Amino acid sequence: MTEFLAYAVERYTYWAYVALMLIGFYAMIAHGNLLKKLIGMNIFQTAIILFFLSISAKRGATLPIIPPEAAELVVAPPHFMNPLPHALMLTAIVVMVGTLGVALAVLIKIHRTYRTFEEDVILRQM
Amino acid sequence: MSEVLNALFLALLVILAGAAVRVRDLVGAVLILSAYGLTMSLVWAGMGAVDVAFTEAVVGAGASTVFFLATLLRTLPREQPRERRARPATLVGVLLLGGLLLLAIHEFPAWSDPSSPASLHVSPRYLRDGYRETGAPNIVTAVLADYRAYDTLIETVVIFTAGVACWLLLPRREP
Amino acid sequence: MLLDHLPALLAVVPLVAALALPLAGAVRPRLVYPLAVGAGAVTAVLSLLTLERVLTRGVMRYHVGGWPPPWGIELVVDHLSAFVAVTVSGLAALALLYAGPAVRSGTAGSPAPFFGLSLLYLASLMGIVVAGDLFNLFVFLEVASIASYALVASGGGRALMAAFRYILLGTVGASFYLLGVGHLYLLTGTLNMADLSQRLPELAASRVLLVAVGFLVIGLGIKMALVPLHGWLPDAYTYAPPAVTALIAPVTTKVAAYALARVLFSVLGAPAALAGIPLMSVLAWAGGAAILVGGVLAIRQNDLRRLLAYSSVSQVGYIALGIGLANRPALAGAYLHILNHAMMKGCLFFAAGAVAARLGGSALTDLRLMHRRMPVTTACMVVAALSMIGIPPAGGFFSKWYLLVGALEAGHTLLAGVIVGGGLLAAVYMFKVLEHACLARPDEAGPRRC
Amino acid sequence: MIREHDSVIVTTLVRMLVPPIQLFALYVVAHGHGSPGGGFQGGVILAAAYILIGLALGREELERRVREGRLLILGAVGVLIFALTGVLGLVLGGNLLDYGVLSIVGVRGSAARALGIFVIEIGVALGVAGALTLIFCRLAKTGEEAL
Repeated sequence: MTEFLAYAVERYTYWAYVALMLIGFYAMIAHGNLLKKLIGMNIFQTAIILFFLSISAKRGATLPIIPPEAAELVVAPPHFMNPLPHALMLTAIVVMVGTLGVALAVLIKIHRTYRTFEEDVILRQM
Repeated sequence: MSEVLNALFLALLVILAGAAVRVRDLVGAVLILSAYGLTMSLVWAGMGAVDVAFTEAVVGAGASTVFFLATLLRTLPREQPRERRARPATLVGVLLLGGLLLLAIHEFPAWSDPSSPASLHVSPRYLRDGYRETGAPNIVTAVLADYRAYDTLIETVVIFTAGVACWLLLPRREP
Repeated sequence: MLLDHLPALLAVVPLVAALALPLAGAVRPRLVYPLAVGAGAVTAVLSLLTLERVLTRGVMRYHVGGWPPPWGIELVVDHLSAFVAVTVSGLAALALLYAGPAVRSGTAGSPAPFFGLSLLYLASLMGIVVAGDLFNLFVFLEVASIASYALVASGGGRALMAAFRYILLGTVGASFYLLGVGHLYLLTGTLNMADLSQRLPELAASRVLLVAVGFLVIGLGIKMALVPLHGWLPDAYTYAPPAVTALIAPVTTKVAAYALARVLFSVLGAPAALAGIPLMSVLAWAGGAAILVGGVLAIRQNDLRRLLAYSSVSQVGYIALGIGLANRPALAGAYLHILNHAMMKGCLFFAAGAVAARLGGSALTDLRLMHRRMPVTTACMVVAALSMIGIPPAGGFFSKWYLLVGALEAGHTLLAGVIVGGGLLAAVYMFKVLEHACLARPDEAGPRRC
Repeated sequence: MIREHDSVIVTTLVRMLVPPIQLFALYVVAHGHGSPGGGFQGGVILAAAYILIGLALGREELERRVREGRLLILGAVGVLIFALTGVLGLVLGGNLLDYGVLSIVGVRGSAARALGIFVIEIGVALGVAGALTLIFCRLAKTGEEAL
């Protein structure tokens, strides 16, 4: 039991992103309100970013910004966080907001045509 | 950030996400989502990803919220209860996703392990030589704008594509 | 030498053209259409040059920014990617040309944004085809997706809900792909395909690898509309403006299938089984199921474009089946089918758009008298239909023949039966179309004369 | 935008806030090298300044300051700056996006690459600011009309 608890506590960041991903995914497929689906999509995508960033963490490391005085010396990689996931996730956030913009544009047109955000009502009108 | 604070923020994130999904008032849900984005950016700042945190603060908590609100402008609708119950396929899908994720986590390297593969391959060169090779002390900028500049070019194209898409879908004057 | 830069130019030329379009549109709107078609044609020519160069000098590798992989982004053009690039750019150039009249008549939105998105879409497909880096592939995949969401939604009315569903499913697919890439990165620390393929074999027993592959296959499976993940496709292809369907239907699913083949063969090295799960067989059987499900559903449709959409679901099954079997004849069949299906589906959707414009709708009953009023279009449809069914000497025969040989070689008699059965289903639904197009007489209500 | 809620305090505050926000955006773009931030974040902040004008002072005021038709062109020009910087590397004998070739203007080695990074960050900022403001304008305008 204590072993399990130690295991659970050691990896608590991982549980957080799994929980967020499932909440978002559930909202995307189970909710009938189209705007709620987009909110779920947003949560789902940010959870993936949390996962990527968790890879970049290193115990005892600091921000990946090299102080000018250290540049002359040899930089020791274990002292700085892994910058690659950070760069990748900046791109992923941009992709997220781009998708959201297009989805909302479509949603506005849907609302103008059907006067509602509810999937059930729209499907009945179609 | 201390471990305890980090754990608290993560718990807060899960609560906010749950609330954003549960609340029936859509404007309220969007505002909770904005708070979620801000909390998320704090968590990321605590994890040392300051650039990502900055971006999430301006995009997740800022731009996304404004886009959502612009859509909801003056409609102030509420979510209606679903007419039919969630199908079993939904539950299967969610459980499948959760199962897959948990299956992998079991074999992950321990949290913030400095000898994980990702810390030992590829990224050390960025840290060791990035400043010397690109002249940017912020190594995230060095990776983003030089080593992987092609990704960044396409990333900017993504936003541009979204702009053109809105221009196509919502023209100035409707016919 | 400029020709050394071909892998980069394939995506950059249409991209710069797409960026120049709004400027051209603001100065002189009439320039938009010729500029778009010209950019498409130049891209097609560049693809041909690339293919020629790959055939004579072998695989091309290009290091963007001069950074060596795995630190920088690498572009790789091998025989398969050059072949797919020629297919995609050729068809896209034709579709751009085809879209001209529709855009001028105002049924596909205003010209500058429409052609801008089309070129961005073409550029991103070319980017996917030459990508040698998993994350780079993801970014291009998202540009292509966002452009196609908007193009589909520009149909208005029912296309809006179709596009919204496409957005949700497409985002789930892309997110799953990204999760898969994340797991691979966690396992190896690299994103470069060639580097990954060297590091993965020693990790074959890892469950993280299994999960990563699971996410990658499901994600790309959604993008390629592989049964049972095809939910977005029929509505999107049916309700999008005809000019849009003609652009995206022949190539979207094929490029996703190409990406899947890239991941399975260039990154994972076609493992027969991962942690005890026979991955490739699962894919082959999913392909077989797609052939039958898509075919049966296509037979039940009474709308030409919807029928063709379900036929796409069925035909993508052939490609998945060939990739899953993974022996030489089956792969040859699958890759040949990428070309064949792109051409015949392009032809059929071009015809369907022409029918909708000329005869006023795309219901099968609207096709009456088509052979009198549109003889050339009808003849083209007949040729494409023969290819779809797999009657020699049409191209579809050869790809299906290779698939059949591959299935028998691998000892899958049942799958071989499915391939033949799929041809029969195609015969049924294509004859259903041709019956309406060719055999119905103007005043006939009763039994038809043959 | 919602006219009946106009108040002197809000409009005055926003008028005072906009210039510092724009200045801060430029600061974020210029300092992306050495501190968190860069073209994308700066671009979003720049867009935020205009979005704030649109929200608080009304879309007419925003339209007066920056014409909507220009926004897409601004976005295209921004991305073009990035893309053409990349193509420049190709034309001058390097590979695509190889900033090393910028040494023709008299800077060498890492300084040339730093110059390249700076130029493309400006491109990113303009592109993002233009596109995001455009998306907001289209969404808000149509959201209003949809009533």
